[in-house]
Amino acid sequence: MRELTFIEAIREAYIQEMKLDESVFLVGQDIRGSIFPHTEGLVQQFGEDRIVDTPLAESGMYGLAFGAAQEGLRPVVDFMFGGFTYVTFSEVSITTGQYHFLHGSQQALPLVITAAVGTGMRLANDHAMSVHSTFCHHPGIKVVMPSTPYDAKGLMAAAIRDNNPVVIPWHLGLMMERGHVPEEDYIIPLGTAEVKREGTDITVLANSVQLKNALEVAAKLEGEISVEVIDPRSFEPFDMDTLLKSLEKTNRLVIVDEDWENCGFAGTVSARVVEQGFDLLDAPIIRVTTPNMPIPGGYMENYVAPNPERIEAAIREVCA
Amino acid sequence: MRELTFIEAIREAYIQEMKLDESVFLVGQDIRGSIFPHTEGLVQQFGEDRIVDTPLAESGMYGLAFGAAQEGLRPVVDFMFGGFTYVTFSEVSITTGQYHFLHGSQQALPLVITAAVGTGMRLANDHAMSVHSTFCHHPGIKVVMPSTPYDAKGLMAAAIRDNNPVVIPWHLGLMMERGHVPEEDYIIPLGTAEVKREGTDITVLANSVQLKNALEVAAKLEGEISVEVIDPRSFEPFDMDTLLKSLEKTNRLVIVDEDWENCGFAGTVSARVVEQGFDLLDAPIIRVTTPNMPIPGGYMENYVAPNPERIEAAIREVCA
Amino acid sequence: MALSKKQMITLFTNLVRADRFDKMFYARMLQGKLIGFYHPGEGAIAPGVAAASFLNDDDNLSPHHRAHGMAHNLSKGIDLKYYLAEHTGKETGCCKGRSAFHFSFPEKKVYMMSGFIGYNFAPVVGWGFAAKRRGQKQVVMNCSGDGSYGQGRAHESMLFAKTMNLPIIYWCENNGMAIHSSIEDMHPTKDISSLAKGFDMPAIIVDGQDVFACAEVALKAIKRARDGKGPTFVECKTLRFKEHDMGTKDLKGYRARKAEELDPMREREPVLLATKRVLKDGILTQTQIDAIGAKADEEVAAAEKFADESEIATPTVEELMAAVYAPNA
Amino acid sequence: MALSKKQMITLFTNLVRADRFDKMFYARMLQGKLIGFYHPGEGAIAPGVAAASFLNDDDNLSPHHRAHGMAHNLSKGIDLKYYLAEHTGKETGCCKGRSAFHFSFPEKKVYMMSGFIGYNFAPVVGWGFAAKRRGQKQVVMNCSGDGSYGQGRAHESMLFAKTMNLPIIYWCENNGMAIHSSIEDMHPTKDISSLAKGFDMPAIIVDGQDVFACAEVALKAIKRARDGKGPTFVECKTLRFKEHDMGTKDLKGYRARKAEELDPMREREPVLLATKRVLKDGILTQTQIDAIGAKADEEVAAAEKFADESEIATPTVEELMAAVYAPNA
Ligand SMILES: Cc1ncc(C[n+]2csc(CCOP(=O)(O)OP(=O)(O)O)c2C)c(N)n1
Ligand SMILES: Cc1ncc(C[n+]2csc(CCOP(=O)(O)OP(=O)(O)O)c2C)c(N)n1
Ligand SMILES: [Mg+2]
Ligand SMILES: [Mg+2]
Repeated sequence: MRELTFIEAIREAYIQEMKLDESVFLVGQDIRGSIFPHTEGLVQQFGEDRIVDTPLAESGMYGLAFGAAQEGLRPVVDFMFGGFTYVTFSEVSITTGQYHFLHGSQQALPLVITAAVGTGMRLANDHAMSVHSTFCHHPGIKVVMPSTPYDAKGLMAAAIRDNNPVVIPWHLGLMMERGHVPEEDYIIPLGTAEVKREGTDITVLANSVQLKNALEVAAKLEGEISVEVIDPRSFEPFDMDTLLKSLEKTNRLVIVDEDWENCGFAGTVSARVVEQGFDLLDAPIIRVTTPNMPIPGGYMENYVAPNPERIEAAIREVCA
Repeated sequence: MRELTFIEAIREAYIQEMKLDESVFLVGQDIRGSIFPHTEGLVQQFGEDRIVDTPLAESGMYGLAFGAAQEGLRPVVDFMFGGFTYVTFSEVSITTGQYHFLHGSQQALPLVITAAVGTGMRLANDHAMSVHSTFCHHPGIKVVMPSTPYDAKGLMAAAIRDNNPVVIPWHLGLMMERGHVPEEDYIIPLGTAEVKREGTDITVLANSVQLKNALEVAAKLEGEISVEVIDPRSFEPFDMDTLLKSLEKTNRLVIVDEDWENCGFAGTVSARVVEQGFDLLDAPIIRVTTPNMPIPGGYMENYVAPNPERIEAAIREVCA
Repeated sequence: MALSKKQMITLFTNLVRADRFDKMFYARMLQGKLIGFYHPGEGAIAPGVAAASFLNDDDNLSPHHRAHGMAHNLSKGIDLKYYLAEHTGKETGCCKGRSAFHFSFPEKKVYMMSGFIGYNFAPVVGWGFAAKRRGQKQVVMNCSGDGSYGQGRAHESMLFAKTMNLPIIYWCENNGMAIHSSIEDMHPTKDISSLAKGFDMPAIIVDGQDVFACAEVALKAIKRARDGKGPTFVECKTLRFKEHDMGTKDLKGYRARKAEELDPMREREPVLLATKRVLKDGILTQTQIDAIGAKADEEVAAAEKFADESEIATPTVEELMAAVYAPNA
Repeated sequence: MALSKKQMITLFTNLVRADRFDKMFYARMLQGKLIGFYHPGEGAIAPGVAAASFLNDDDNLSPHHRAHGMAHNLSKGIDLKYYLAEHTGKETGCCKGRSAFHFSFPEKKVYMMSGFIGYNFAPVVGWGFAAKRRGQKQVVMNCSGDGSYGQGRAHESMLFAKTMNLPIIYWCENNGMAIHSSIEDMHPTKDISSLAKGFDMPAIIVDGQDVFACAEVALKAIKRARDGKGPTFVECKTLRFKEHDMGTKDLKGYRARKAEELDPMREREPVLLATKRVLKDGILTQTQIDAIGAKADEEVAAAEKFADESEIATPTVEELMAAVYAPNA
């Protein structure tokens, strides 16, 4: 089985989709020189017209993508770090999310927003923050996040082919993870969760780097507590069916998410489960999230973000 | 008892605080001419140095407030409409929220962000959206929202005196509501909810214009279902004690909030109640929110946002 | 570029039409027969007509929000009855009655408006990029007010346009005001177009009350863009006769605008000036002018009839939810 | 404004100190003894020294991010040992070890840095506003790179500064690059300072390798601001010898920067040039210069000792949560 790193898998999705469709192109800052390896060598292969570097100006950069999408092109716009989307936020959130719907569903807006996110490099709040909850909050935008090289390629390809704006942040902590990635072209439909490990005592919903942590804890608890681990992969649309089906078996839920607790993805899932599957629950749903503080860049990063110890403690608490 | 409109009550808080403290000033666009009546006549009273109109440039405008707060002044910055905060979002969310904490809690950042929000005027998504969930998501910023003229004066005064950034949006649908407002100076401590109507069968948590709707429904159901209605008043910090105490009595909860369902305030409260008070619940918590679509400006605005019919239906469902 | 007789008639006709539509909207708003906002256009409709009358269908247009871009849109060949229907919340509206006062005519490359002043500056970069990439000589007409140039987005947009040599026209309709703020208080130089110097972008200043003068400049800037010579900044010095938007007081700073200020403006009303000119130059006779007015009135009446007879849009929440995302084939 | 001997010695001393600190940070980063990023300053430290050496304690300073503002901060009289401690995650750090590479010295009116390039442009408006309101002639020194002027925030800031006549100096440290991008590809004019023309703001261009030339210009701009004459744009043409940040390749566009490009740069190394000058002008002897170097080395060694001997900051989550909000009296 061929293995690629996570970031190589994203790169392969770019190459695949750019070859399949002339209208696909990448735009960002310093992507020709490849700040991160997913754009390595692409300008040599596809030329400066399709690998577009812009001035240091996020509104102009995003405007290039947004306007090009209205003109029928299919841009992937790379913000480098997720927090930088906030520099042009009225555009990336409201103007983007409302374009199709508010204007009478006349025209699609096929574009992909991508960026690195996540703790682990001690870069502090503005470089380390998550952005998926923020984008989920704003209607009209799909939001997905891969946790394996296989999913990275498949979700990125699906995002590029989707006729809607899709935000796909990727976690720096996964960049160099290796895994099986088929050479042939495939997609993972947006909105499909995956059971990454089967279990019977409790369900843990965890994404991105936290999926890794959750799987590690599940393996550790084997024999003691049987943990089913689900990766949502897509936050919006969210695959509620897969989660509810799992809860029918386990009746217990822990949600792990690196985004902040307040108005975050984990809270939304918890509230939806309570609304739609209250009778399935034998115990409170516990969330393991980043507490509501600006993410510190110092050594405290290790224990402020969710980690295996906190996940294990939550599982034990729910199963007690 | 002296009555004022909601917007006059905000204006009275401005006047009171500006008289008490020379460092308080207002900054915004066209506030001297008073787009909304809360700044009516203030420039004549306090002069152009304290009622500051700026060019049409939100980063510059907010920067004026932010920098002035670092310099020991106490600005109130008026964004006109809540959505316009998104135009300078990296500043209002991340840079603001992290300033005190990330830089070692050396210096306070006392500033108030205010703006009109809310449906009812058919202004569509970018003018009608709520912003409180978005600000709650970003740590380091307090977020409050008054529902009565009395609370409007008291919360605004408290926000201005607080040593932290406070976002205080006000709902256009309340602008001309009248109510008792004492002439003397008072504050409502940030982080205190209020039981606005006592009841025994179910608790309804509702804020701003939706509090009015909830109280209307509670009155209608009197004799049939005894509804306790709580106004959080403050989203961050949130007064969990008052809510849990109510649930000890009612064991049922409906949360009404005009913000979007996905990653909104209502979901957070639901998840926290499940974590902290699961055993108190006799029925699922149901949320009445704006569904995840860009807010339409046409006639559908009436039934897309929460309204008394939807609140009543939710109460009946939880009590069934 | 001297205008042909035909071009002058087109401009005059569009100007009269824009004027009648603006007056109809103003009157309907007073009668409670429009939803959302209305920002009256009186005094300021000439630049929009000039900017859009000679664009091709496949040129991009971002209309200025004043008079809700009606001068621009009708000049681009858009039938405004669908906009009136939208503005009255009807199913037949251009946005299916969902948007109140927004619009979208993608078949004419008028994609949208948004409530954020300055929103236009970002997407025009993408339209210009796409036009350059296609190499079919399309241009992008980017219209907005003096106030909008306060936004940093304007800077980024001009930076991209000049650096990438994009075919974008920065068409500034400078009425000297933004809500209550007067430009003397809010901008440090006499002319907004001084901003173009920062980017070494050519700039032209023109009398915004004179639709023909504006059109000559527009044609020049359009030609430059089509010829691959990049962006041009055009500043049309125009006027605002009425309040910023209906319901807001008409102030300058915090004092009511005075008759002494407003009265002389009215002598520079664009239809008045254009009428004098076409008569003087023998382009149109009074009879022809009257016919143009009558036809515009008919068009306006037909639009009102269409809107009034259309059904109010009341889709279900489920139907709306199903419309949030574009389908995938 | 000719510099006094004393001023020249101050500048020379600060330049040497900045150079040693930058080299120490570079070396420590290679050894894994710093956390977060480091953006090496080699070649580009003169403008920061010049900008900050003659500011008063109550003048505001926003340092450029290159060399993490160390040239600026030490010239403002800040003891960098607290910054090194911060950058190593220690409790004694200026931000209590929470921020990795950020800083804050409010007692010297250096409030912050942020990860958003261009973040400085907004708050400086408020500092200028406050300074003007107090009327005590404080000034605001606003330092950032050529790249940062791509941000629309720069436009808004200059618009406010010029319109409100604020005492802000736009101090652009133009090294011709932003990460891999070269300014010729990303800016349409030869000089970034052409942007000042848009606002009718005076602009000065100066050799950024010559700390004395920069300081003369800084003093001129500071005087203008103190005298209530408003903002000035200063463009220091400087150089970057090393990669953008450690770990990122050193490219121009997408090709490696060549020796032919880099070698001649090194001849314009600011300490080298300054040394020649002070010797030539008889400001300092070689012995004195050696003593300054030795003292700088001691200072660097002491900072390292302080940081290395400090405890790693590991407060509990509860302690951190308690520090999110400022207390109310
Ligand atoms: C981002 C943003 N800030 C503020 C407003 C409020 N606003 C609406 S129109 C307007 C003035 C626009 O002035 P200008 O661009 O000159 O156009 P004019 O109305 O004068 O024709 C303002 C401040 C807004 N809609 N969006
Ligand atoms: C808003 C934002 N966009 C992009 C970046 C990534 N970035 C960090 S430094 C930099 C280049 C800065 O260039 P310049 O201002 O010229 O300073 P220099 O590094 O050349 O000294 C970029 C693009 C960022 N940190 N913030
Ligand atoms: Mg105007
Ligand atoms: Mg640079």
